Amino acid sequence: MPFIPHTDEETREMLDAIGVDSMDDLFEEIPANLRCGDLSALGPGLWEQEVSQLMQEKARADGQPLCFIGAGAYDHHIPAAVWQLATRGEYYTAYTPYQAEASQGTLQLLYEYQSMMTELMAMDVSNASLYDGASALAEAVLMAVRANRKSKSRRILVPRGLHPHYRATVHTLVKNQGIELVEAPYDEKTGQTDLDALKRHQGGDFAALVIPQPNFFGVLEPVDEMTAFAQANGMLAIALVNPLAMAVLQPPGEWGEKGVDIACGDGQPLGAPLSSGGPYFGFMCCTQKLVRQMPGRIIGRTVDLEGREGFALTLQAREQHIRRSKATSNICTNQGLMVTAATLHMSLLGAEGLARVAARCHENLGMLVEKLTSLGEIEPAFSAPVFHETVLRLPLEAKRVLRTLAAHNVLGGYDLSRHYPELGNALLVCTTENRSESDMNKYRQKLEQVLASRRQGACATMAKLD
Amino acid sequence: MPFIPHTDEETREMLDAIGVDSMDDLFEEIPANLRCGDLSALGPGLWEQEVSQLMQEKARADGQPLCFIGAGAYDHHIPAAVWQLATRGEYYTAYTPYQAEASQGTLQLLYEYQSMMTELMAMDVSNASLYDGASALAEAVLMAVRANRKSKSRRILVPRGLHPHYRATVHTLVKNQGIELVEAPYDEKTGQTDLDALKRHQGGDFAALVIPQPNFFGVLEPVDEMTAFAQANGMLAIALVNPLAMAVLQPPGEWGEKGVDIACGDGQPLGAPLSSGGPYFGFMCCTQKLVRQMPGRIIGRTVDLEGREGFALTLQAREQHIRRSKATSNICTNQGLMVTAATLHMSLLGAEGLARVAARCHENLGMLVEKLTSLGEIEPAFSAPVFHETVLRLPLEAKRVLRTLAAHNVLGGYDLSRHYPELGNALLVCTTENRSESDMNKYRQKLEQVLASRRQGACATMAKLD
Amino acid sequence: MLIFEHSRPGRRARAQAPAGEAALADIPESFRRKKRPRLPEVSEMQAVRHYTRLSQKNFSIDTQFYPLGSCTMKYNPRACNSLAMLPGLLGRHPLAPDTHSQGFMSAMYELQEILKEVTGMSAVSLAPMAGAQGEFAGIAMIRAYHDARGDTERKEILVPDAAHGTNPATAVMCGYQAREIPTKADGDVDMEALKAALGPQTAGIMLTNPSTLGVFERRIEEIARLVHEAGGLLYYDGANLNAILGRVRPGDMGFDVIHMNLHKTFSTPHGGGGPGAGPVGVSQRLQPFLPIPMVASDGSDYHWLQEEEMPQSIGRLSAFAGNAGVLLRAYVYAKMLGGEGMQRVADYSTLNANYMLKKLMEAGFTAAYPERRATHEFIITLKKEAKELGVNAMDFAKRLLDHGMHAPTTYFPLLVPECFLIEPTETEAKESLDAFIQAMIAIREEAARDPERVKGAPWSLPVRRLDDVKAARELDLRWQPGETST
Amino acid sequence: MLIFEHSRPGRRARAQAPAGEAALADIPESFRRKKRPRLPEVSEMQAVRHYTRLSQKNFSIDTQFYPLGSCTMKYNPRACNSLAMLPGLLGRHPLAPDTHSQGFMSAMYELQEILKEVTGMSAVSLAPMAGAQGEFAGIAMIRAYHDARGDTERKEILVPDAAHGTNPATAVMCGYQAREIPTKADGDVDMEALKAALGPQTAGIMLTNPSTLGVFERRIEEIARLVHEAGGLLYYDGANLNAILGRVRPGDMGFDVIHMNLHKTFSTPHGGGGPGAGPVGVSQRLQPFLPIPMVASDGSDYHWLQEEEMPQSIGRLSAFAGNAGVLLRAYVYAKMLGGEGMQRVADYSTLNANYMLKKLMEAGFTAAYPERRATHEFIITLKKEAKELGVNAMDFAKRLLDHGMHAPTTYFPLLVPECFLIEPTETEAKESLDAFIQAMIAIREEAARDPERVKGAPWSLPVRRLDDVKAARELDLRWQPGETST
Ligand SMILES: Cc1ncc(COP(=O)(O)O)c(C=O)c1O
Ligand SMILES: Cc1ncc(COP(=O)(O)O)c(C=O)c1O
Repeated sequence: MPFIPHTDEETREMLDAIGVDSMDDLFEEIPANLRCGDLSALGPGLWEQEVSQLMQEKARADGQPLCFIGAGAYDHHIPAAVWQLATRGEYYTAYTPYQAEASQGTLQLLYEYQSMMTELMAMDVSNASLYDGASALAEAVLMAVRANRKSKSRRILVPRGLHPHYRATVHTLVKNQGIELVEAPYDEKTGQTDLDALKRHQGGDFAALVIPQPNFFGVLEPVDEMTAFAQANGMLAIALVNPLAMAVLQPPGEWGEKGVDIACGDGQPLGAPLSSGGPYFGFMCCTQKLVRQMPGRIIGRTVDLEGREGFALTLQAREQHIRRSKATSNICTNQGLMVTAATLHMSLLGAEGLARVAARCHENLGMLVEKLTSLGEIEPAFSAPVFHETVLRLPLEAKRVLRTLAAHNVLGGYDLSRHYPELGNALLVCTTENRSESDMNKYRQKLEQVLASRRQGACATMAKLD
Repeated sequence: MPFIPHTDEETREMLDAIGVDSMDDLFEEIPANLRCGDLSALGPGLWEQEVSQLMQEKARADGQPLCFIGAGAYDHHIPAAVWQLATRGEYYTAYTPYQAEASQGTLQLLYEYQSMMTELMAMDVSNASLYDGASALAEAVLMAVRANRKSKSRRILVPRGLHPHYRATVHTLVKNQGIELVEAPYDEKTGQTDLDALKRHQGGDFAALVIPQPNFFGVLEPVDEMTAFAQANGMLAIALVNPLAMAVLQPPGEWGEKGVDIACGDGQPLGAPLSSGGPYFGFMCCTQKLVRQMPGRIIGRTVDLEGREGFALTLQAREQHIRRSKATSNICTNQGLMVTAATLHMSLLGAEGLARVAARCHENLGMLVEKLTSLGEIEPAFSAPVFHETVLRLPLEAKRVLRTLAAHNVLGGYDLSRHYPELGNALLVCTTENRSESDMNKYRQKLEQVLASRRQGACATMAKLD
Repeated sequence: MLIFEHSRPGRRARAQAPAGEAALADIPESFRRKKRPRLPEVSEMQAVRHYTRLSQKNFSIDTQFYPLGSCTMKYNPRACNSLAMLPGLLGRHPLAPDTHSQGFMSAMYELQEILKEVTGMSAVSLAPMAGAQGEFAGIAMIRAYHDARGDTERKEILVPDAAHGTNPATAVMCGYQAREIPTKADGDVDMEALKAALGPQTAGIMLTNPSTLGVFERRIEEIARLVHEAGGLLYYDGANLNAILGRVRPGDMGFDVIHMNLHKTFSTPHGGGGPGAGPVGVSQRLQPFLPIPMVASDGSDYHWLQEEEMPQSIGRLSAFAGNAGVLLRAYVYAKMLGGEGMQRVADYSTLNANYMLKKLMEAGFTAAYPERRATHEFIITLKKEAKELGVNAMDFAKRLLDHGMHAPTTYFPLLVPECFLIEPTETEAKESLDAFIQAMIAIREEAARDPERVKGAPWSLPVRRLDDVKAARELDLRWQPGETST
Repeated sequence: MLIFEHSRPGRRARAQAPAGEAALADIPESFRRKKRPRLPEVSEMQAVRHYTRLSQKNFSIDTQFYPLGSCTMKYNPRACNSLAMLPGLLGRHPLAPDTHSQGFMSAMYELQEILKEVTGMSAVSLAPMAGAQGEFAGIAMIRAYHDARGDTERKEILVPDAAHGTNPATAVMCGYQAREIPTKADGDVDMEALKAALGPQTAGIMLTNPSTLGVFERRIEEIARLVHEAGGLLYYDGANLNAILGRVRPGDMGFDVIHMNLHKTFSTPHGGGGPGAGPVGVSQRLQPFLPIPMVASDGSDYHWLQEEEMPQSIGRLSAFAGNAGVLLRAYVYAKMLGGEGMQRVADYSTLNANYMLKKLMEAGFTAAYPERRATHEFIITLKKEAKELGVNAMDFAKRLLDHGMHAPTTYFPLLVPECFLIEPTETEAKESLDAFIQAMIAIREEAARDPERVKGAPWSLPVRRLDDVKAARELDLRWQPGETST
């Protein structure tokens, strides 16, 4: 019996101690007509070797293509130490640290994490994680609606340049509370949120403005102006940022006059592998003033009976297990292990290391763009500065190009036509420090073939490439 | 500076404290003409990401062929827990447990290992590892020469069916002490050591007889008879065994009348990955009587000042750091981490699990032999029972067959022609529990093609297959 | 000592970043950061040493018995970890095309199928990232269902008073009011109160069965009938699914929607607080509303179901497809158990709980529901001990830590005074259970003899009892540059 | 508690073996085992829990400062571990054909080249599995060299009295007598004694430079000349190579053969006792005798050198090609350091040692060689403390454990009384060194005040001082079925 240590004698002894004859008797309170007892459709259990063959086949089936997709999930190098430590049983198999004295490892680590995140974001306080970036943004929106004392509005201004999946997720999570997302358009030339269009909402009744940095196009937003605009108009400013970018870009705590009110985002670039989209983690920071409105667990430093430093969950009165229907959120289990990894990741890289990695990613993007645009017919869609990801305009449908590239094991980027049909044949491409020049040359070469075959109008060639 | 934590200020401060001006001054005692100072030929250091790309390329270059080679290294499933635990820093980065109080983890584990090995071998005592199976056998030979009170001989009887690399290693390691290995032939029909030939050495002056089980051909030796023969003729009996096989086969402590004197072998099948041949570990057990002649570290159970149970290195008077030129061996660093893995491996499988795995390996061999011999022209070379590995006779040169199979990513076995030319076109094939029926079908299919192309005498077809 | 205290300006003894500066020249100064964040500047070794030692201060399944009720702290097989972290799976981009995703998608599809079979539901979405998000998805689907029928006056979700805090909190997040239903002295829902509460305003009810009181709600069929008759739907909080795997299925009990905590029942690790996974299963009528994305199969190939294919879906719950790595671990676990193994989970977790309950009662401890059969967990109340010995449930809990065991869940559910909710799980051996029982007896004896020893516990951990009041009042939520700690 | 005590007959709660019995029917009963070995019967969780908790009882580099002289306990980069364990490398069969080995072989070839460059030798073989086996290979080559020249009367290997025990033991394993050469009070070899010892019976000399006394042998060139003139060869014990990487090369000093401890200088982990790797490098004249196998390259492809290609080789030292996985780790480490990084190793390990020595002397401790520059390690003698305070080196060592630091090497080399051989390594930060110095001062003060406290140490570890005499006298080397421990 995998994982069940009972010997037959022990089982017998225990049934006797309980005073029943059989296992079945233990379920006597379940109405007889409801009892099932057969899951044989699931087949027999596999032993480790079998399941390991199975999983290896699945892993092999997915290949290991050369990936130039970013779009919210980034293929960074993760220091070897990160997961060797994070999977230590003491981190990996502990529960939420309810018994503080028996959880000082996790608690101190989370306190250190909060300290690092507030530094990185230049914000006052941080929680200990939410699910992912998209749901963290939804929580930020809910928090803003609760916390905004200047406005009772349930409307939120959201740039169209926000990640479309984030927009969708926020919508799912806030709509039942009657909160409405109002779209702010982007400038077709720069790719930034259109400040003039924004100003048309001046004085309009909104609880908050969401400010992504960089936005979904990789484009850097005029964050100072947007923050100032929001706060001048009674809105809370909610930053949504790539944490790695914050190693080199102005952090949200310094945007505008006095910084944003809430900063959130996805922590994936800090030590989480791509892993098909998760687990990652959502982070959230806010101003001291708003701390009691923040959802999620928070760790505080305190002392023990003998005056020794120690760490514990604090401000639990915000949380569902204490406040139930009046809690700041229903979140309970969060993404603790990913935070463990992120804390290790940040410790191992430091500010200098993160900045270098960020710069290398970005430098690589410059190289890639040059290589691809030098093919002719391809050009950047926007004029504003970007960070490590950008939109290229292609002379033919992105979907077709991507399909052909994929057949050559190159994932060439993310097709924007579904969410941004107005951009035409637009492709979002990304580089990280993991893409080498020879990777880029391979991309260029394959793309060149695609373009050439199109110029010859030769469907046959295309087919051959496919 | 990778791994060196000194800041410039600290370096300065420390140089000042020492009272020197520069790093160079620290090396002033080295004669000036000897000082080098330039290793720039080694190139610049790589960062983790670069070295990780490099290693991934190398790993990819070797492919992951389907492997039917055994010949002393066996591709077993290793429980996932084994290396996740063995690479915990506390095991991975500790030294030999010289300070017992600060090493109770390693020491207790080694004591448990000794207990498990003595059980598996049915011997009195075990050491805590030697380098590998081949060098362990050499140490056993040296030990036998030291320990044999009945004979002052420096000659050792060694079956020709012993792994040729083991024979070579033993020769390297004992020849300088004037010890001679005398070959005992095998029976051409059974593949076992020829008992009659052995008997011709009756009364001859030998310090020990080596008894492999199974021997290099996978063949099971008549171990009872061989042990009895040795001991009746004043030789020590040295068993060389596959430890996994001992889960199902008679253990050396029970061979003959009173068991062998020394049992050794390679621990690789107990949790060590193939890893290009190492690190594995050599194990050695012996009778209580011989314990003070045994080389290698030994852990004993004792008590502390308060009478609590504890563990420590013991019988150190045998070792080089105490006895120097009179030590039982020069071994110092052994293969501790592999022993850690083996201890975990044995704990996770238990006697029942090891027996099932052994049986599965062996069952697979039966299946493979049937599949291959059913092609016709191929037959087992020997008649004696084997364990999970056997010799097949092919209708053409093994080398050619293997080369063609390898081109199809099948490693079809080990070519015996170099070491056993007398066997003709003989191939040593092995299966473990990791080889599935579909793996075997692939082998059969490729082999069938090779045979077919030969029958057609068609070099062209061969070439195409290559 | 904090990691920051190992930091020295300019220390960079690590190989985790490229040498030399790269160019950011095309990013104008105005966008650039002026001041470096004060992250730790430590060597690789210092980081490794710090976090290795820190880890040793934790209790965990891999080191201690951890009978935390409602949390299902059972063994997390190591194979699940290594197989979910195979390079091919770890490196897959969430937006990789289907051509490069069939391996991963097949695992997800099979997991959906396994969970359908196990729960008796018609369809499953793996999207929710934890139990609470599963609850959200479930209640949002109930709302979408009513809305789709134009039945928009239903404003209330019924929740038993014993329910987990996430239940009422979820109801509110979905725009509902949470209305509490009392529990009877025998642990079952008060049917009269339920009937009184049901009405045209009832959107649905959230139930855990077995409940968080550690008993099976016996009149579940009648409840289902009543709620359905009132036009409401039934939500099953699957936190306790471990208790009934292969014994009874929520779908068969009449539930319309269910979430599962894979980090409980399917043994994915808790990671010191997460990540988890909270897939949702539904009956036929809720199927159109399931959260996206989901994996579909045409028999040979797998593809994603998105907005286009599921226009009535409540939508996305995350940027991608949920906690994929957790789902893979659960999949591996399910494959290792097989059908028989699943049932054994329920059997032996129930056996362990009932054995402990019986032995504790024999030792004189008070069961909260002495007449009831325990499920995979059970409650004792330390009311008597608190009164007679002046040593309360928290004191017992802290003293258990000194015995090398994690404490059970304390003071939850709220309706039981001095409550210990004890869940041993099926992976614990009889000796662990016996050791716990012995420890409880020893603590009670000690409390009679030397109550201060118990009230001062823990004594053997890195810290003694922590000052929570100070923590909440004098908020210290981050290290401040410049400080050095004790 | 031993793992055996968690065992119960019939317990098999693990997924690590196939279900059901497989057939062994074709193996006759007479070959079969009759009685199962009594290995532990535990659940996967019990094994994981037992060995996780056990590990926590160890000191290690990843948890403590570990200044064990002569052992070079420096940080073992985690990347070396994960990259050596890439599935492709881990799964390679040692007898795989060259077509399926070019990746692995290229790494081995490059490592040979790196080690040549670093040591200044003409050729390197990676075959030896640890330092002592490297020594064996080296002395065996010296013997093969003499033999090949028909120079068969050389029976002696000279070994300084400060040498590591493996040196004389190795000489004997190679059929030589080991003859001791005394050391002068300044730590250098006594040249007069050396001259007196040299003669036609001299096969060679084994030297460590810097020696195990923590000083550099200044007259190494003269020694080399004298030995060579006597017809002997010079063996370099490379255990201390860390001290001179990129500063001076054994080849340039005049050595004929050298072994390297990759588990020291190249930072592969010590693993609680091994595995290590002890490659050997040789000058031109010993090249034909190198142990096999070695990797050769024709510029594009790599192939093995075996008996056929190296007929004069001393032969094989292992069944395959040595501790390949350790060699891979060393290769990764070398690649991460590069040429500059190598030199920094020598510089900073020497800086750390000299700083500690200076500070300890300032604090009143006695250096064994106060006039000498320390290398990467140094010796203090606690003779004075032993005499005045009645607290010896062992007591200091044990008390250091209570300060959370591993003790230095004690009572080695044998010629220094109450000896502490201290090697901080380059990966330790100044704060570690300062903390050690403070601890030494504190222990000395404590010894004056309360010597029993020091002599009773350690106090904070799982056990107090262990009875070694009992261990050796009442041998208890294995668990016996049936027993239960304390
Ligand atoms: C009964 C019950 N319901 C819901 C939850 C919430 O699940 P999660 O923590 O995964 O969000 C929990 C877990 O803590 C629980 O015990
Ligand atoms: C000076 C010296 N020589 C030789 C050795 C032997 O090396 P190994 O332990 O690798 O066999 C050691 C290591 O302990 C040593 O310190």
